[in-house]
Amino acid sequence: MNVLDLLANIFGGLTFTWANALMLLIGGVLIYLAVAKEYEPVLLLPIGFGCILANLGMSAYAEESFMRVIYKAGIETELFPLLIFIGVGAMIDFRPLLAQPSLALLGAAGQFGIFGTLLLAAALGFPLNEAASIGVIGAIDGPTAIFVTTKLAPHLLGPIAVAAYSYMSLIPIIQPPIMRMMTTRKERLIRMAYAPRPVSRMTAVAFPVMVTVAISLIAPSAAPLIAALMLGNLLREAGVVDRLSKAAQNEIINIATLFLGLAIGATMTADKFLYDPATGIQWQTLMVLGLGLLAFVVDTIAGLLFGKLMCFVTGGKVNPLIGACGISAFPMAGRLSAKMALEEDPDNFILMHAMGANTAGQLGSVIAGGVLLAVVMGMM
Amino acid sequence: MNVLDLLANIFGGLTFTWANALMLLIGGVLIYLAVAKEYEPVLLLPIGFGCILANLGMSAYAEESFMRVIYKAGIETELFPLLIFIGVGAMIDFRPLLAQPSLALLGAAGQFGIFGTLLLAAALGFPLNEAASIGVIGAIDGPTAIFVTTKLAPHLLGPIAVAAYSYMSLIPIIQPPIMRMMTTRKERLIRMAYAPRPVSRMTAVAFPVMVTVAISLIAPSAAPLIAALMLGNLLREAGVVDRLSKAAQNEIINIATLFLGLAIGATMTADKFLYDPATGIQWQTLMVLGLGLLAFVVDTIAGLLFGKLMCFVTGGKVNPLIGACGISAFPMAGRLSAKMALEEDPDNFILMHAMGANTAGQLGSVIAGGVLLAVVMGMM
Amino acid sequence: MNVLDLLANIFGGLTFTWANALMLLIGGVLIYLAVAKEYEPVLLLPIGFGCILANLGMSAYAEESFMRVIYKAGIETELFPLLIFIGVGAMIDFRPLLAQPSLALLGAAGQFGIFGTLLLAAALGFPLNEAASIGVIGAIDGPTAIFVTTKLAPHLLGPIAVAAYSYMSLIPIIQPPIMRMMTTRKERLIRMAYAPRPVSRMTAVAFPVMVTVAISLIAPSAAPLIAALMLGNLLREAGVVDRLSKAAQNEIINIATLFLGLAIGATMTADKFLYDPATGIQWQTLMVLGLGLLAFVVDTIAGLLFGKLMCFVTGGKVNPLIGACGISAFPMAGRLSAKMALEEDPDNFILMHAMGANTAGQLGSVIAGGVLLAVVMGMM
Amino acid sequence: MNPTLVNSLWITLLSMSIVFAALLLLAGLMSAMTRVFRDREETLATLAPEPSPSVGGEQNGKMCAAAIAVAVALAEQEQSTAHPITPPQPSIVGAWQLGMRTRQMTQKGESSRRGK
Amino acid sequence: MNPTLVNSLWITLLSMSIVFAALLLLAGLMSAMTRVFRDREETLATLAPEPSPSVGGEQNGKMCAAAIAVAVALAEQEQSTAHPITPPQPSIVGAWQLGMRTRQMTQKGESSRRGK
Amino acid sequence: MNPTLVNSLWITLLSMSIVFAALLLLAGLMSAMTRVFRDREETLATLAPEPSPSVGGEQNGKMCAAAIAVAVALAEQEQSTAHPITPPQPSIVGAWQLGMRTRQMTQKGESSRRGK
Ligand code: NA
Ligand code: NA
Ligand code: NA
Repeated sequence: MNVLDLLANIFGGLTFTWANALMLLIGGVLIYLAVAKEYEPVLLLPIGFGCILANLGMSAYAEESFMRVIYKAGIETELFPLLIFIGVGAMIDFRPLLAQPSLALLGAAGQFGIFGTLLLAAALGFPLNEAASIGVIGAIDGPTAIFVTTKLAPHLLGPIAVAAYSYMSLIPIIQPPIMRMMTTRKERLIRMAYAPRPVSRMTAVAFPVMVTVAISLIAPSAAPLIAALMLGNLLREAGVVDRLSKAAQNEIINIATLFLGLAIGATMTADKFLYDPATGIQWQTLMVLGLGLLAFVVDTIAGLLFGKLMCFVTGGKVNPLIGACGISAFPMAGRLSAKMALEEDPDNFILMHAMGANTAGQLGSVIAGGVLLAVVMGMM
Repeated sequence: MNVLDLLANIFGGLTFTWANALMLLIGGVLIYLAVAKEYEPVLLLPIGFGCILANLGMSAYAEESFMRVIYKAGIETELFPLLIFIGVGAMIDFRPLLAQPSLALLGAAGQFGIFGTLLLAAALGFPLNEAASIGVIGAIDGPTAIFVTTKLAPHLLGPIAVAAYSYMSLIPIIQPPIMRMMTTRKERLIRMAYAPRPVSRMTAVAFPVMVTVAISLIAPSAAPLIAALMLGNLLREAGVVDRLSKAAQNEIINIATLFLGLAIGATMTADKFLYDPATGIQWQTLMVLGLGLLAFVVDTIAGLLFGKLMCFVTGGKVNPLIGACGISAFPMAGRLSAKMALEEDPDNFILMHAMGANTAGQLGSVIAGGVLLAVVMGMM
Repeated sequence: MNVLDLLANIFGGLTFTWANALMLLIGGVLIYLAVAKEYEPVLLLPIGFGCILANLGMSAYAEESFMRVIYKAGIETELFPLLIFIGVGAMIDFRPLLAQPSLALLGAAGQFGIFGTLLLAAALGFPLNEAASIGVIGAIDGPTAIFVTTKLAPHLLGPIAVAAYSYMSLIPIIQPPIMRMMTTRKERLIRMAYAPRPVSRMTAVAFPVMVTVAISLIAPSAAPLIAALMLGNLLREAGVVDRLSKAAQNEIINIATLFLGLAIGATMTADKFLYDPATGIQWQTLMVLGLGLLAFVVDTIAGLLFGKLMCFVTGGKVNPLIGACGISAFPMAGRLSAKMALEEDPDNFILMHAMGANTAGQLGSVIAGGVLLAVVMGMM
Repeated sequence: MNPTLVNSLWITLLSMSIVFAALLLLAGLMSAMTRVFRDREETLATLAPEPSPSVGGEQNGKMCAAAIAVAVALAEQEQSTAHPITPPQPSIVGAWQLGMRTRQMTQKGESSRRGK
Repeated sequence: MNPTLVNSLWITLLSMSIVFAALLLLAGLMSAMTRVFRDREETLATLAPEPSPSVGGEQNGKMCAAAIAVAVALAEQEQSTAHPITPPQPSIVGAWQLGMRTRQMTQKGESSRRGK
Repeated sequence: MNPTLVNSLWITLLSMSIVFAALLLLAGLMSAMTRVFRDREETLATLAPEPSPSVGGEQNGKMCAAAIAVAVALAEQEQSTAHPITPPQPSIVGAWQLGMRTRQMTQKGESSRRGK
């Protein structure tokens, strides 16, 4: 054993290329966006840090890497997105939707972006599993996108999660111009009658159970996602299991979020994200990011068009702005629509309607993601 | 690929029979009992929801089901009941027992129900492993029943857990009539001298360690359960590891309870619980539920009889009511006995004695469960 | 099946020797030190209890033992020490070091004890992997010692962890006499100018990222440890992910600490720690404990000598006492040095300098541990 | 036209139909549920006092409406956001089985006693 | 009689004997422990002032006893239930190693200083 | 001399060199970082008022210095220990996406509105 051998032992393991260096920079940018711009920091910060680790020899693909342990435990088993959904479900109040069931249709219209993007990606030559994973960015719901991508195209997890979460943060920048362009001032001034049916506690408790059963029968592939979301909501509405509801909203979701972010970041190795020595530059990453942005725009447009349709059908009783909340992105999209209406007329309160459409969008996103997953899995 | 194939992909996976539909109803009833009647809601609500999932294609036996991941991680490894016991141990105060060691015997008498039920089940034709699992409902202690059943007859986990927890909630309804029937008013009026020995902090700290050692040597099969319970109690009494004690009483027990309940519910598929196309209706489920109720009754009677014996032996210094607390069901049984005494005579305070007998019952249940497990495992 | 068979089933499993009995006593002593003397109770108490379990048939090596499940999940994967480091990182403030970068050198000098002990252990005939594991006690940092030992000599986990944590508790007893012996009163009276550079939030956020990258490139084997520590620190300094930072400092570290301690204790079977029927008494245990103590002393002496060197080089501007904080043992060593200076002169405040050197020692410990691990792994 | 694109078109058509169908079904379910459970609780509701009719002219009414809307919006915000503003009270339950069982016992003990 | 039933009878006999034996042993252990540790602490106890003897007639004494019993019962209830009523103070320790070590250092530093 | 010992000597030499090199590098990095980021923030700093110069004689100055040192030490202690003394406020955030997103929306909505 001589000194050179010793040195080789110490420094031997790591290969570090210019592409890895660039990835470190990308990880740094994600952390910067999280810290300085507060773009979904609870996810982008761990993703950014995981990206840095991935390019320093601790990727999700490296043998003996602790990130691999976490990846296998939480991503391959799909547990992390489901645990996050239990927590999200425990934070959602479906009463505004229960009080105005007709708003549910807006949650369907907000999913056109998924399929518009799928079609475009397919036209651009992506294979079906990748095209579907890219399309599901249009669900505008992080856990759904991650759940579907893990099963269809796990090598794209990094760019898809980054797109889903960073664009979600940009909702207040992406949506308003589209909303102003697509609606007339007169439409934005429409006031909506607020005469909701009373929602009893029994309804609120029965709702998550009913939805779980109905959706699991209609779209079995969406069942785990819907079940997790509705379990959380049941814990919330039951009122007798505060301990569990709080655990879901705190311990469970915090720990799952931290490690989900890290593990997804840990898939962002240079060769998957930037440059593969075998096949050259990974242009697909840029295309995923571009198509993802498009998905957000198509979703918003489709939602607004459907809002205008509902306005027309009801003889002007529906403010088309609430069509933009059908995209999911709960609860940002709902708040934003209500805000736009208030800007036009400080007396126009449509928050309850917007939140109803927004929660419907959450349901619609999960269903659309599940149906897409089922079809594509069957065709692979 | 034609439209029919697509449809098959979407709807193909799930088989849903009338038995599954009935199971959904049963899951709904469990949730109703949890929410409206507050029968052990932290367990019955997750069990009920898990039962619904099990019959919508997400059972603990389904490949690729996330419930299977949870089942394998926490039930097959026996971790969940042990984690719950760490938390329970951190909530129990053994001082009333330490101050009156002779009450320990009551904790032994309260276990006759286990064996009475075992005998009856054996007479009814159940094989030994099933009979023992049914008997252990008479431990009247959820984690013990689940721990033993997982090793002896995992296919009965569902009905046994449901019986254990739902009857435990019925203690205030099941026990009082038996107590009134089995004891005379004169006996119920007996006052017990309260002159406990002082319990030093050192004793309280040494106790869990001593019990772990003693029971592990006497009944090695009960060792994991006793060790977990006593670890929690040690964290509590040590006084210097508040962080760990609080983690045991909150994060650890909450998360373990939620997923234990779900995973147990996820074993309640229609063919195991209700109707197996191969063998017909699963009458055993009803028999488990019936025998479980009996176990509660036998436990109570045996405890009261032993209480009367102690009363006779001590020349009337022991109120037989505290015999009914030896069954475990901590701390409900203890409170109930004290309450019965107060109802007869508002000046008769036997709470300290009742709690001592009740914690002894907790120990006795674990020991009895462990011994039973060891014997039956050896004979299988 | 006769009665003897039944009895064999109940009592058959456990073999219990005098050596096991002695180990129970040792476990009891650890618990006593934790409870009565408060020697790192959050770790020594679980280790002591785990040691008791290990000698009652529930060791980390026993098939079907729940301690084995925990050992495999958290120690073999190295997850527990890393999770603890995430929490520790979220509790450390590196600002005092950032404001006075030159103090970093003291964090290097405090690692001589690792290698002095390694040399001595090698001279005493220990094979290299064991010698290195013993040396790493001199890192005076629990998770680092456990991380390295798990990879190099897992059979020594018990004595090494016990040494690391119990001596760490003795810092206020071990260090002061050495400090008084090695420094003159005049040196201890030296005041240090406090004119730190201002540390912006940007610096505090960039620091953990920079350190992760730099150390992972210089010493790849230290990468997981540094990455975990710096991840925690990033969560803390980011300021936008309070939820995650709190989860790291509470749920994650508490649960990991409890089970780390238990699992390490569960490796302390009599044959590994005390007496192996095949090879006789395990003298190595005593030697580990002795050499570990020595490591603490050598660390302190080397640190003080380097402090005196810095004092000489700067022309008397550095108080040599802060050399003793370079050993890690954060934050006890830092506080202790500042206290010693205050005892000599109630107006002499060197706490900021001491904490800077102390955090540098934390970094130095991890780096030294990682480098050692890499070399020895390569030579095995 | 590449076959993936053709497939994607079919998928789009089918999936969006299912999504709309599913949400229509949910809308129906919700309608039914609120109606069924409301009917059950109506007996209770009829006993409650009528809300006092809004008094005042047009201007007044408008202000009233705005005030109500603000209140509703604020209430809704607090409800639907799992209370990001008010700090949730520190986890009240120190005891798991204990708390729940105690409550049950008290309630049931009481009622069985009253039932005598 | 079916063989399972015979086995079960034997199991019952054996198991209940072991359960009683185990709890008898525990009772003995507890008795011994409380006695041993109390003896150790007796030196301290003798220094403490005697509890004031209860003053008053029979009736008074009875009320006294009841009051004490109530107090004891209440105290016990609070103790033995891991405090379901009083909210546990929000986890005080923000720092793990930190808190413990600091306390130790202070205490030990103090005592070693005093020891000089 | 046994070969393990020889190896250990080489390991010691090499490892300690690397440890020193690594910490030197970190020291350089820290120096650079504080300088770079400070320069960026200097524009802001120059606007801040100068600290008032310490007034008084030698004795007074000494007391002042001590007072400042105590204050700094206390402040540092609180900072660097993750607050073992003050109870951390009960986890404020009840909502995960909610809280963060709401804050972002408010801020960004505000600024985009102002930007008009
Ligand atoms: Na969507
Ligand atoms: Na029992
Ligand atoms: Na060190």
